[in-house]
Amino acid sequence: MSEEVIVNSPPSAGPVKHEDLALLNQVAKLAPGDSHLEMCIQCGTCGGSCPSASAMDHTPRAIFAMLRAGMRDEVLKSNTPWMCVSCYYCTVRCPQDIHITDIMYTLKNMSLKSKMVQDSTASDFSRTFIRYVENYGRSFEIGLAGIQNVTHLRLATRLPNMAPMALGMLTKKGMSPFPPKRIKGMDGLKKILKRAKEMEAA
Amino acid sequence: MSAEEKMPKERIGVYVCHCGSNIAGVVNVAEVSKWAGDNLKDQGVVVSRDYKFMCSSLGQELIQKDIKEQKLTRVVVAACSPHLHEKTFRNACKGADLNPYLCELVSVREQDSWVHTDKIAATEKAKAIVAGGVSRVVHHEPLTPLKVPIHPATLIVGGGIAGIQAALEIADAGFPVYLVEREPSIGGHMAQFDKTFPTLDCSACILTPKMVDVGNHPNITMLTYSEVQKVDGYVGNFAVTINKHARYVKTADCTGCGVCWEKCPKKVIDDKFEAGLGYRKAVYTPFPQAVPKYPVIDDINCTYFQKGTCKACEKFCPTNAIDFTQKNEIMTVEVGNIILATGWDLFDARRVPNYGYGRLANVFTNMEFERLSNSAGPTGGNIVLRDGKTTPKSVGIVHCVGSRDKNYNNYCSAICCMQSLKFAHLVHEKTGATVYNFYIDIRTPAKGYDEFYQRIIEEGALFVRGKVAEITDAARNPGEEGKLIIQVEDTLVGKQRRIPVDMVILSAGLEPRAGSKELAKTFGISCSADGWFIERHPKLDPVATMTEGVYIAGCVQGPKDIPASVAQGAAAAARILGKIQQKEIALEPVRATINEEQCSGCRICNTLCPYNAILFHEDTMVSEVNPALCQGCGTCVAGCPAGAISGTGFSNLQILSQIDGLLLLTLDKKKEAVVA
Amino acid sequence: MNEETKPFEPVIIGFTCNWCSYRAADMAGIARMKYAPNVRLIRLMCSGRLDPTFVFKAIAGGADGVLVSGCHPGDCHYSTQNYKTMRRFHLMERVLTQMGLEPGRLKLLWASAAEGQIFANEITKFVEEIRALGPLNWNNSGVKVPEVAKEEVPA
Amino acid sequence: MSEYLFYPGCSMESSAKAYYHSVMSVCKTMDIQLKEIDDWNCCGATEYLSLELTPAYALIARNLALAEQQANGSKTVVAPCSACYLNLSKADHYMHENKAFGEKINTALAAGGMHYDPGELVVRHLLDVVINEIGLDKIKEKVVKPLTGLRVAPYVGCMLPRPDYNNRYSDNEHPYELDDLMRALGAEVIDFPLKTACCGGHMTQIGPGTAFELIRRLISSADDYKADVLVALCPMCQMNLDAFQGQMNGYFHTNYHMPILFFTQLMGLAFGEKPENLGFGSEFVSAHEAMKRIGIKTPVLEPTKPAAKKPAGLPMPPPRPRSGEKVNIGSEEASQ
Repeated sequence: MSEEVIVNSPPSAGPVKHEDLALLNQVAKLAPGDSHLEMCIQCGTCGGSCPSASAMDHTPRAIFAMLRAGMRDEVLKSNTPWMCVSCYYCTVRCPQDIHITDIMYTLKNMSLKSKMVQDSTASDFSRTFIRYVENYGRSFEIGLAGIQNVTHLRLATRLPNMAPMALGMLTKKGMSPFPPKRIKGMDGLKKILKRAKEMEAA
Repeated sequence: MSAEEKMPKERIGVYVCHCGSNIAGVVNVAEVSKWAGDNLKDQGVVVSRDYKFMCSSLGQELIQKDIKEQKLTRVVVAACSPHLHEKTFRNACKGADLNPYLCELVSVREQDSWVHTDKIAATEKAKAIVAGGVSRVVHHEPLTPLKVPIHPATLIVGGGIAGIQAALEIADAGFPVYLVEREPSIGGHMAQFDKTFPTLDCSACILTPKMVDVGNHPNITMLTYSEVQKVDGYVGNFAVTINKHARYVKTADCTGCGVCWEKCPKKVIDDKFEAGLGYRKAVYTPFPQAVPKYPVIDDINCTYFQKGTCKACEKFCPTNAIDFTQKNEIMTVEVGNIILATGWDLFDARRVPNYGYGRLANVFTNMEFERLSNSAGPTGGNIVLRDGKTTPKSVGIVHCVGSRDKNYNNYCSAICCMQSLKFAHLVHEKTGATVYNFYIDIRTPAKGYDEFYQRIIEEGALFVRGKVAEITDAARNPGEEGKLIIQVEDTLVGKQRRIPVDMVILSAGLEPRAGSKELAKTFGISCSADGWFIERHPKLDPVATMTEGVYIAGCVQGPKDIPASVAQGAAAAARILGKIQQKEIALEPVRATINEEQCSGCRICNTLCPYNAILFHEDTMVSEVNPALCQGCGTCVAGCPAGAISGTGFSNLQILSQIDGLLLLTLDKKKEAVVA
Repeated sequence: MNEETKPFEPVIIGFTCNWCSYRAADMAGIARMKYAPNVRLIRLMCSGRLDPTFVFKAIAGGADGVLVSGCHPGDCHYSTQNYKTMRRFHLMERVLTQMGLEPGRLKLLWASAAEGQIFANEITKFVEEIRALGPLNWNNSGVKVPEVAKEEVPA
Repeated sequence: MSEYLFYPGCSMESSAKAYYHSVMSVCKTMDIQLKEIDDWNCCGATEYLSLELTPAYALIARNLALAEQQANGSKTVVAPCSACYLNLSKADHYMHENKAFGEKINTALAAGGMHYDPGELVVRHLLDVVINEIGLDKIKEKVVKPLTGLRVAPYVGCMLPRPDYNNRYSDNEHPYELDDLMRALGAEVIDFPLKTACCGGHMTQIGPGTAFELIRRLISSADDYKADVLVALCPMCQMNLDAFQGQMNGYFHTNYHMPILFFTQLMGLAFGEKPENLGFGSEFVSAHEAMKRIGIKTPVLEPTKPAAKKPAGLPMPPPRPRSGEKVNIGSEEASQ
């Protein structure tokens, strides 16, 4: 079994390492609460429900099958979790009560840890977003949009001109172009996040 | 501790069963029997053996031989649960002229070897259990079972195909049957179907003859439009109270001519027989071939009962059979046995919001489709959209609706796959429409079923493996305008698909009848967490229940198709006929008795008894138990402050000694501990 | 056997009714569900048969805990008898507590014939609770109780 | 007078000022006291969870800890933003369900000298409070300017009805709370099939193509039903559907004009508040035209649905919705 080779998987995957056959359970354990991931019957309710399935290179169901098969790299390189919009349709419809949305978060965490993220658009956005939160305690939508479009020109070009909107943000919505005011308990928050990160790393 | 000082007065044989490796695999049976032989001498154990299969004829002969040669006066068998083989070993003793009630079967399988892995602990536990049995059996008394005559009549609840089959079997054998049906006619769900899988013969064609037979059978008393209210008594002698709803039609005079429902001005949506897809009148028979043929007036919808005027039916009835003054009639019947065949309810597809049933006009349920495709149905068998005229060009059939889903029912409804395949065929045959089947797994296990599946594939039905995620009318492109879009992951392709169709059929699953838990309570049987009734043994005794004299047949026991329901109906009938032939039945002689000397006449026990089996003699100021009514629960025994009541078969002495036995080892150990 | 070196293995006497809880135990067996081997069951026709004496006797006889189980309230095979069990149980609990017994050593468990899993889980849980309580150390009341027991045993 | 702890969330002070003002206004009318949690921080939206689990939950839990400290009287935290609402209740749910996890998060909080006892607080969305605490009858009483003639598409979005840990809403996919509220305000409510479909969430920043498609579905469906306005109850939804509607139109060469308002803005109007005090005018897709109708007494229009779903004149009875949605069924006199 430790010599089993997954057909159709890039040579990079190579023979399945034994521990990989436990991959599914590893993932299941990482989610908070009982995710029931091991209960998947491959019915495809999730893939059928997903509003962004068309943008995913594997449907969630396929991802779960790949987890069972221990195809760690393929899963962690997949853009599937990054395309998740957290609509929770799959979660409430799943006949096996699998907490799919939470699993997607877990997979994002794992792929970042293992540095296997292919297209960093999504993760960079998350990072930028969080950079504000970690420094001010509050998020900053407009700066966010700005930075996102600068760091991802490719994306900006894909977009129709964002300028009028950004302008509108400032004028119509009366949003401030300056970062948010720091929260009073910033030091405390920083300490909390520091320890949390240490625990996460451990 | 309590009563074991003096010389053993009994000669006891102990027999430990290997049950192949079932017990021996975990419990060291040899050690147990040896231990019993050595350590329980003082209690009177004279032989102690272990044997591969105690329940085998050889094992039984072994016991009988010992009883004769060793002059055994008591027998303890350590094997499986008494619920499985108590009778077996009691009979073995009987065969050797030892009173069967002097034999005790203790369970070292269900409660030891099967549930434990630690061999040493399991062996210790087995010893304790045996010791318990030994010290208990010492205090057993020879008993004779109570014999009660069996009433030859049988009550069958539910006039569906299972009930009908059972009724005919018993009636044909020459015994009386009361067939109680809640609806105005017998026939059940099968009467609603169009065709039956896999043979596709017309449901009505094979059902109605049987219904007529029931209607004409001299031994069958049909009680339609009636419900069981109360069940008293016990196996052989049940007294069942039945509520016959007022029909408002004098069956003696009615000819079933049908003028009344032609003239009735009140149109009512028929939720039952037409599955909400058609109308009936306020006075009606569910369907033309109804048995009995007499209509009923449904007083909730009848204009006369609601507004006090109309009486059109009465005016036009040629035989003056209408009688608005009829009242519900409460009757009691005496029966010896009961069959419950109350069937199933359809899962309410409205509970699955993403399938849009109830919001989207052209999403139908399987029962609606049966009526739609039935030539006697509201559309005369034309498969059309809800507008009543458009024939669908494409139809999607969704499997597993409400089944195999933790959000609804976690079990497989067993019939949906075949039913859906049948639908695929009917749609294809009658409309030539493109048919999609959306399935998780196709399950076609019975005879001729998979061949049917092959045939449907051959006919060109399309199969998409994936549980449908949603059905919507929200079009995303012109191609989807005005259609129902079925959104699903085609799991074999690994891509999400949106398939526009004109009509969707939801194969909704089977559910236990609403109120099945109450029904179970009425008849004193248990039902599973789902609500299906629990059979005595899932494999070896599928139609009997834990309650003597109460049997189950058809979907009341779990989802099943027509052949299986018929088989169970017949099986239940056969079991009952066997009982009736015995003329009388032996009851466990587990009864309470009151010692007059000790009774202080406090009457506490009188109120404790749920069967009013304890009566108080004003003259002698003592209470007495009526053994015919006593069910042997023993609550009064435990409740009597004077300890004047003793429970046969479960006396204080027996149980206290069993406790001693069970703790024998422990005490020894504690002593050791103290010594050490 | 070197029992003394092993961790404390409590002995528990369990009373079941013939219709629900005993069958739950059977069900657990048939389904091969595993649970702690410390409980020894006694089958009564109904939990209503449970005479408080039995419990006293078990405790006095060296049991570290007692389990009383029956059909769910409302589902009693003898219609309402398990309600009486319930009342008696709480009474017993009080008496034994007054005699210096930890209330945790008694457990009341409702299990239907279908609830083998629940039965198994609850037993394992109970055994752990008793193990936590340690062996029943009932210094002098150990003498008192059997007397109570004796006098209630019909001659 | 009912008092609640209030967690506004970041967008309320930037992109969703209109929401903020209207919430304040209607709460005043409804006699709801909102006590803003002092020094609250961002809930991390859907972003932090994507990066690191523990810090993400710690970030959320800090707010719960603060709220618990500051709670005197009411233990209910009201959030007007669906994402904030979900994050707060999610953290509470998992910390409660999984003790070990709860302790883990609390160890992190301890670093900042904080602690939260899972299950201590009740997290609810404003809509839930309005419907279930104030009640539709009380709302009806407050209505002075019924929105008669205004066709409203009630849009609930994802994170309110799903996963709905405490079963607060009538349905995961077709909840009718918002519909009822809008009806109570006198508006004409369309049976919006995409009521709980996704607004695109953060995809506007990551995969605009995907996001625009999701936005288009919602807007076009609301348009099919001839809705005058689409009502949202989450700043993120409102932002996506409103601010990006222009880009979406450009992307698909369509020309939709669907004003996206917050449900509190319409409540405010119905309660007689001046539009300018409710943040009207700050929306990208102007609601001016649509709002003209209000105040002018127009007869209630017959609901004009797309032809496809006209079940008129059936030989068969129409399908009947779930009992929850009151549609009277029963019998009819036969026309002899």
